[in-house]
Amino acid sequence: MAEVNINPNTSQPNNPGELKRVLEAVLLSAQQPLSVLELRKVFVEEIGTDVLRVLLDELREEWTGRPLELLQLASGWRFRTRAEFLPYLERLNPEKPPKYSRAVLETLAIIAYRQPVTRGDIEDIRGVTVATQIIKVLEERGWVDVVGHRDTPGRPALLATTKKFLDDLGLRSVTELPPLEMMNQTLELADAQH
Amino acid sequence: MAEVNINPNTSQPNNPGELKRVLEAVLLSAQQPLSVLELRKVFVEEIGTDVLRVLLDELREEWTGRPLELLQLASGWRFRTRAEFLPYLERLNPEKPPKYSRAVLETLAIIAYRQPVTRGDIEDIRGVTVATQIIKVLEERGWVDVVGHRDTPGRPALLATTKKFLDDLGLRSVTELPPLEMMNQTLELADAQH
Amino acid sequence: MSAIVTVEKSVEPLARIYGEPMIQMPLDLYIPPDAMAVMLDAFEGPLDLLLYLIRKANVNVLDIPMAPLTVQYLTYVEAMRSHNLELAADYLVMAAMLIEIKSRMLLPKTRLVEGEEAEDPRAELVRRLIEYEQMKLAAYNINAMPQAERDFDWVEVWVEKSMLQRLPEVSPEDLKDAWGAILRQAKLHTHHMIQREELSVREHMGLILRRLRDSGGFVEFVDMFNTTLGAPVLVVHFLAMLELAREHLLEMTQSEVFAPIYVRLADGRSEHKPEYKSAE
Repeated sequence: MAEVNINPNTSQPNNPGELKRVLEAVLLSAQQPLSVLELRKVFVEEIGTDVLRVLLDELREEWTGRPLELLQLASGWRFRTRAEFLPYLERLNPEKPPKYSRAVLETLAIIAYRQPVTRGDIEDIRGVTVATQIIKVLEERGWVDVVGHRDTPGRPALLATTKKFLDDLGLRSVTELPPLEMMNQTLELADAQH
Repeated sequence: MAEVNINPNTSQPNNPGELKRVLEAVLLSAQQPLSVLELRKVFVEEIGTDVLRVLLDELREEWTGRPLELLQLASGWRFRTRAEFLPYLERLNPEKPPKYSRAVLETLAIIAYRQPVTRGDIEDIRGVTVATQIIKVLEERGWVDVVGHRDTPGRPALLATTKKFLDDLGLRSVTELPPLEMMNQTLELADAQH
Repeated sequence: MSAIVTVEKSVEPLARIYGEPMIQMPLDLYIPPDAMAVMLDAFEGPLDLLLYLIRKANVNVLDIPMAPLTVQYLTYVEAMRSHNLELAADYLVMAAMLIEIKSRMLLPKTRLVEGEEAEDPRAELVRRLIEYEQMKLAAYNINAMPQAERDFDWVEVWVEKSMLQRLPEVSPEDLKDAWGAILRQAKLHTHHMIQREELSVREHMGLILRRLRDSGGFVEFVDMFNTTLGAPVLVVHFLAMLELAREHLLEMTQSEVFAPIYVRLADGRSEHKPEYKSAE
């Protein structure tokens, strides 16, 4: 075990480096934010609030570019894992991913298979009004965008799927989507059975 | 709030430094020790077990002389505070965990060094009845559990120590327990002839 | 526990009885029953007590007059009746063992076979004492090791999961299923509604529109084709362009015969005004 020359009972650490190491140890193992008041309690000898604040600021600096960040919150100071590392943690304990509603999936399917289509086309096929929100969800995801306007009254926007859509679904081209022709047949077979 | 998208499929870190930062982030924020197998799951691209071990060893090195230490335990790798910082942590949380009685400690030692053992075995060695409460204390701590039953009348439960016991003592295996001391065999049991 | 026995240092009190340090152990086992009751609290059992007597007080446990020992243990058992009979039983068993050993040792030694010595009646007791002493020390050593929560804390840094935006995943199969649901709902049972060919044409229609949109004006016809993609792709691309023209989504212009053909979006958004009005 590496020796750290701190014997808390006899000799209070008195150089800023050692004080920071103590703060670091305390903050890294704390289960909740620690206020400056609480952090002062850690030391036997009195430490000025201003000194402590300087040390905390320095400590925050030291952690710049490292996987954790030291945050000053309303209730005190606390280390937090930086957001960019969350996907890795997520893979360790995967939660069930959220799902798109049926309306979103059907709209996406129509755009994918019949592109370029207008909102009116989608409504014709689905037989219901398509809420603006649904198109917006797909546009924000970067899966669908406007590629032109149909030369009809109102000049409706023509929607098509993007390259990102193909990338995210692991496809090279829309032609790699499950073919519909065969599907129609299986549908009919399924329908014929009942 | 900064949001991160869970789709880092595209940008996998590929230099040892970045990989170590990911390992560091994951190990610092994990809720239990992480095995090499689990740590490999963190990365999308395959990482060799040997490469991972080297990185973990380097990471452990990097933390030498700092307030935390990276330990390899029975169930995996985990960061802990170095023992010398405990007095500071205690001042923040003055509640001390309960100390175990001699009866509990002796029972634990017998289970650890002679496992798997039945309660009868423990009683033979200690020369006294083992109260149910003693076993219960160890089971509730998660240090001891029943691993089977001896094929003798009454089918007594066989007790053994758990991975958590080793983890909590910072050990990888029971073989890392302090070796049993060689006792002075001359017990001065005087010959009654004189 | 009312009494503490220090195991490792002989200079310290051997035991504390009623809080008073007991510096010297009685040299025999003639312990008054009331003191014995307290002693019992200090020891983990008869083996512990025996070890103590042997190691610390140098009492020769086997060199005790049998009669007084018996009397003493019986008196003691009487005293313990009100306390803890089970505990007393352990000591009684040990007393019986001591007496048995003692009596066997008093008998003349019998030679079993030539050269072989009879087993020392003390051997089993010695074995048990040593094993117990070993475990007692092991318990002490384990307790001296750094222990989670007592001597160190695990590090578990705060993870704010809400910072992770979790997006729904969609697979091509999901899209197929969605399409199936649409078909069922609309009761569309057309056999050959959409074909693969048509789909790839439709994809290229999107590609062409996007290309024209991004270029923001006229694109020369030949530039619309990437000849490295092979004939089938070129044909599909051309079909897509014709389809777009048929649907009035793009316009193709040529100022004179053999002059370059230009392609542009027909949505009137182009900065470059064509010479003629779009057909409408």
